[in-house]
Amino acid sequence: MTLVNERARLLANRQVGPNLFIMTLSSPRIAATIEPGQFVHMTIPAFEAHILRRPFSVYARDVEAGTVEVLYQTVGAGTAHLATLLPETGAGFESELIGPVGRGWRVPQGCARALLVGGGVGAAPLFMLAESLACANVPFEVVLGAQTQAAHVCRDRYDALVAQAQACADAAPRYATDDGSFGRAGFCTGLVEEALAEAEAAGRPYEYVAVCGPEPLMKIVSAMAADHGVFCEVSLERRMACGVGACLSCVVDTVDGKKRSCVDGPVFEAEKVVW
Amino acid sequence: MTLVNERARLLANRQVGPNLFIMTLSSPRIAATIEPGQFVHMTIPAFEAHILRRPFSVYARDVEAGTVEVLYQTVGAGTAHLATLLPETGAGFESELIGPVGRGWRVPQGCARALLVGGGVGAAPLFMLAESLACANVPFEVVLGAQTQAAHVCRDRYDALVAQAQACADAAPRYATDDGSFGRAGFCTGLVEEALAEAEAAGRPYEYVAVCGPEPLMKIVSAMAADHGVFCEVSLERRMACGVGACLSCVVDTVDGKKRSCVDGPVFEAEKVVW
Amino acid sequence: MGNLAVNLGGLAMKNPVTVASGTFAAGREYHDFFDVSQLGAVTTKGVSLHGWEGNASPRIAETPSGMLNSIGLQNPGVEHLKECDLPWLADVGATTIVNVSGHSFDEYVQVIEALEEAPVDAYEVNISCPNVDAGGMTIGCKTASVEEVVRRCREATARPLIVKLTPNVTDITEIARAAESAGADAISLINTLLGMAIDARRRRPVLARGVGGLSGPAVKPVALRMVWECHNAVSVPLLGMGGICTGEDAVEFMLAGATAVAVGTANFMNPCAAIEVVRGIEAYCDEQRVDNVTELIGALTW
Amino acid sequence: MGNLAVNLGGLAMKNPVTVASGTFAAGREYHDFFDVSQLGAVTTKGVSLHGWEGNASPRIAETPSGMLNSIGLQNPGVEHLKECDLPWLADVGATTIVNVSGHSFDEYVQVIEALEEAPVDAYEVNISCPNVDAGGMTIGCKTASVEEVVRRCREATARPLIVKLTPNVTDITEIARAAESAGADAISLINTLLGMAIDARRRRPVLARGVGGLSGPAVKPVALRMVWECHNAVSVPLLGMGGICTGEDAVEFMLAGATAVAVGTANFMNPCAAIEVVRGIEAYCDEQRVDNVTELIGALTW
Ligand SMILES: Cc1cc2nc3c(=O)[nH]c(=O)nc-3n(C[C@H](O)[C@H](O)[C@H](O)COP(=O)(O)OP(=O)(O)OC[C@H]3O[C@@H](n4cnc5c(N)ncnc54)[C@H](O)[C@@H]3O)c2cc1C
Ligand SMILES: Cc1cc2nc3c(=O)[nH]c(=O)nc-3n(C[C@H](O)[C@H](O)[C@H](O)COP(=O)(O)OP(=O)(O)OC[C@H]3O[C@@H](n4cnc5c(N)ncnc54)[C@H](O)[C@@H]3O)c2cc1C
Ligand SMILES: Cc1cc2nc3c(=O)[nH]c(=O)nc-3n(C[C@H](O)[C@H](O)[C@H](O)COP(=O)(O)O)c2cc1C
Ligand SMILES: Cc1cc2nc3c(=O)[nH]c(=O)nc-3n(C[C@H](O)[C@H](O)[C@H](O)COP(=O)(O)O)c2cc1C
Ligand code: FES
Ligand code: FES
Repeated sequence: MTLVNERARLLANRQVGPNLFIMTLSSPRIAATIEPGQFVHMTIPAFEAHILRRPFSVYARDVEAGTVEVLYQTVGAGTAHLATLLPETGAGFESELIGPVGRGWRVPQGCARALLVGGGVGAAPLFMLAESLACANVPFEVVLGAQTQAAHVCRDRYDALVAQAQACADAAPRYATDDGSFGRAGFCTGLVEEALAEAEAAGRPYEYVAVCGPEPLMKIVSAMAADHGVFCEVSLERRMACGVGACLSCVVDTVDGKKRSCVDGPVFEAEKVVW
Repeated sequence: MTLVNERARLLANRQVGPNLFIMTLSSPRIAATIEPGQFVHMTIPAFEAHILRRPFSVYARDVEAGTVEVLYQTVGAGTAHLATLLPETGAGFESELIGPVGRGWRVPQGCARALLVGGGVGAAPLFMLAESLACANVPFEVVLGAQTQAAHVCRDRYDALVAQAQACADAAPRYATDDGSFGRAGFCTGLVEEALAEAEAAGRPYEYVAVCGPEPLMKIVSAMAADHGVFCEVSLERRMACGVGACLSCVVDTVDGKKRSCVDGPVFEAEKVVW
Repeated sequence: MGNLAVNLGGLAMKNPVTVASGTFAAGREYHDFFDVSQLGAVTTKGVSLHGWEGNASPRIAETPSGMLNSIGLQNPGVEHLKECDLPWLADVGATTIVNVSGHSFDEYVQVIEALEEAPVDAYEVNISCPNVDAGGMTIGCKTASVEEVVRRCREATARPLIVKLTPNVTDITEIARAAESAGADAISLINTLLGMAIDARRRRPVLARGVGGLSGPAVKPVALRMVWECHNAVSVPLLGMGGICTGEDAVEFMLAGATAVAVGTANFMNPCAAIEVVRGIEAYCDEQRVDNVTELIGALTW
Repeated sequence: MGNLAVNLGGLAMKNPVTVASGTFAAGREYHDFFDVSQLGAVTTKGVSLHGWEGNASPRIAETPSGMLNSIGLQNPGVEHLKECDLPWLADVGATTIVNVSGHSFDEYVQVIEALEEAPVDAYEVNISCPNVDAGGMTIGCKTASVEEVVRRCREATARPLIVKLTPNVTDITEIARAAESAGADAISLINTLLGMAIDARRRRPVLARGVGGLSGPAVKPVALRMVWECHNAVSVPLLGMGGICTGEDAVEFMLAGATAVAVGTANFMNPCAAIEVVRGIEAYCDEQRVDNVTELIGALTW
């Protein structure tokens, strides 16, 4: 898996929810090779005093169009600035992406059933995984949590994918919102526990859980998966300088010592993580 | 003369010659009050690591439209970046201008005849002076030098102004180019010497010379004016930090000691300058 | 709205914000933009006894997120300050800190003596000046010369005495302690970091003098670190500066241990920067429910 | 095309560009982007005898035109370097500088001894490490400890010995002279400036460790000034670094007196930065008709 540093044009950049945006970038080489769970390390255009790149997971890609989509939330200076960029402008429309970076989701060989849990923008890095499970005819279920109904910006795509996926049959995605405006009220961990229990009760336990979202969510879901004896992976976010494994700024404590989340992760086996 | 710091939208920004651009900014308060020879001190949008403003003379203004025009040459990072900005873009189209800054041209009361000498982009800060002389019915002549014909970007405006100005009669602007592609070949100092001599010979000597351009040009023309006993002013450019007279970064050596070019100038009596 | 008043070693300030000496002249140049008496204090450009010419031009260079200056303390002398600037500042009702320079220990004292009858609220003694009685080295770099100059200034006045430190030292706390022990009422930091800019094509330094002082956002991390170190080393209050552009920057300095802050280079970026910093601190206090801004001083937790 | 080769105190480099230790691992991570053997040298991450864990996270913070790091010299130890990295570097044909760290004078020597049989072209001794045999102070801040550690490393090897200085000192020339007199073949500078970043809302330092090292474009003026000062103080060649992003930046360091340069933080901004600096120097030499890049060393005029 060779890394490239690809000049990418910003083709679209639109608001899709509260503080949530989707940008589309033309980046054919990365679009062609990126795997579920990997990310791109991106320069923010016209932002010269902020010298570091920003890491973003790829939400979706279109190999033929040579594009990648990133779902992002405005949390600080860089993402706020990104949100102001218009695709058609002369200045500031071009970025550079290093990618595909990191170790993505590793669904065990022959996995018979999988559970995908996404909190907030964590729904995005799981979507390509869902697509590849659907493609491989692996049954999977989806639990997504967000603060409000409006923040469930990936819902249409997940609903459509699951509806089409033969292996998923009638298992529509389960949704939770913190404010109760859509689906289950409260955190999505309740839905996860239910899903785990139901699957077990039905004699078709999950063989894989993938979680992406806020660290507390990932920690709780990891513990639930461990209780049910299900192999679980999590995607960890750390501040990154190089994004290629050279600087050791992004280390994660694991039972095997400190690991670089950029290239040894971002996806780690939940059991190995020292929370 | 009160200074303001005015938020200004970039309304137009177009190339007009080799490395030469004209930008139009909406800045009604400055447009209403700026006088010939004064300048604005401008932030360069989307250029955050370059913390200092850039000083630019105002080439023309439209009080009713509330706009100012700046003719600029790309010489370094800031002007090169400016040239990439498109007016209609979401990011980077807004700037802040401090203005009107400085002491402009001070044509002596009752001046019967003036000579304006501009080299390169130095033609721009003289145009508002030409307009005000035309308006006051003071006869004036214009000598402009540039590297090539294409670099004589103010020509149309000067020609039109002089053609309309009653007091100027038939004294069309004189042009020189370094490469001989238009008007007199070589530096414009030859034309200046001729104009001074002719005016003297005709018994209608100049009573005022205004020069703006590269320092060597201003120095030579100052000396010529002094030889002919004509009062002369020059507009000096220095690197500026504050642009309001506070930091002492822009000082000019004069016979009266060090003076701040931003507020004691940029226009100085040529005699007072220690070159 | 929370209470913004602070006391900087005996100097009562209505809010924690002053300007960095040399970036604001004596305030008049910025009065078109806002009423400078609204600041906690106005700090004037460094003044010497008879006035100095300063260095040759070019005197400034832009650097990444910063600038270099080699103004060289050009100033018209203390008499001019007394005649023109201090009466104006008193007139508009500004709290006034005068930044004091000298070529010798005696000159510092003479400047202070000349100002004792004038409307001055505090002195800031700039000991970052090279070429003084300390063998060619900046006096601010050695504890012995720091103690000597501060002691002598202390004897010359009962007014609040702020001592301004240079960051170009191995151990800022050693210098801060020397200043405190010699009688400083407060310590201000940082002055500029010594730097250089080169024009590759012309193969020359950009500044006529070669080297100059680095200031602006680029130096903020160094300034914050030194404020934090001094906060843990001395008990006199600190006036923090170095790259402050926003209210949030100012709050960072206060959390690191500053009682008050100064806005310098940012004035060049935005002539309203200093007053916007005041408003930004106010907004922070409102948002974070801080009743009294003094709660922020040194309130960094780990 | 001009000749780009330089000799850094006995180390032959095909061009003047290496990478700054700790920003490039041992080169492998950047080999996807360009052939790292095209660099004048690859400088590896600091290595200690048995490996260190480094500091807690977060370890980095972005600052205006710069960044802070508190990696804390995490490394797997010299044996790992010998087994995994040095053979790879030899394989791709890279010129290799190993950056050496230690918690004690002995450890520095032990690391060098462990490497004497390995394919290493030069050592860079990082004396900016805190908590070594020098009473809590960074050893690089005192001439006595600098002399001691350099002398002992010198006795341990005949290979080119580069000594890397910390900029957090009052007088860099004093330290450079101490290193030279104790046997350094070359001096590299600058390491990072000590700085701090604070999160105003959380009222905490951004870095888990509180303070960290400032690097990137923001520090370039300080680095250039120190290279220039050392160029005038010592006669051994200098390896200049601090904020270099482009060929023009590199030329500025050479004009100030550097024989070679290192690209550090810029690698994070652009993974091809180091090789682009080589090409940028080449382009400068072509444009300016410089036949031999060594003509640029210290060629600053006033
Ligand atoms: C592998 C990976 C994949 C990611 N994918 C996505 C994604 O698909 N969509 C998305 O919106 N965000 C994603 N992030 C997070 C994203 O990188 C940060 O939100 C972004 O860098 C913040 O930049 P900023 O300038 O807006 O914030 P800053 O002003 O730099 O910081 C604002 C806040 O964000 C935190 N932060 C900054 N950088 C990171 C980081 N790298 N990781 C975690 N927290 C950080 C800071 O601690 C601070 O509290 C991902 C992060 C990683 C490491
Ligand atoms: C009162 C005044 C009026 C001006 N009016 C105009 C104008 O109408 N049109 C125009 O094109 N330019 C004008 N200039 C010059 C303009 O300010 C500079 O060209 C501009 O600041 C360069 O910015 P930069 O980032 O492109 O160059 P930089 O990268 O900062 O520098 C490039 C080169 O320009 C020189 N330079 C930088 N700033 C100045 C400055 N303030 N004065 C002189 N030289 C400088 C530098 O020495 C360097 O050699 C004026 C300058 C002053 C002081
Ligand atoms: C142009 C300029 C002139 C300065 N003159 C003085 C001075 O006269 N006396 C002084 O103590 N500090 C002087 N300084 C230093 C500032 O007061 C301040 O300590 C430094 O710039 C750091 O703050 P900043 O980053 O906010 O500018 C000057 C700084 C600049 C940029
Ligand atoms: C993440 C990081 C890790 C570093 N690790 C080391 C190191 O192990 N040994 C060392 O001597 N210097 C280390 N440095 C300092 C750099 O080698 C260099 O001296 C400094 O960053 C200045 O150069 P720059 O501005 O180009 O980055 C490190 C710097 C960074 C940013
Ligand atoms: S970001 Fe540099 S090692 Fe991970
Ligand atoms: S630019 Fe500050 S005094 Fe002129």
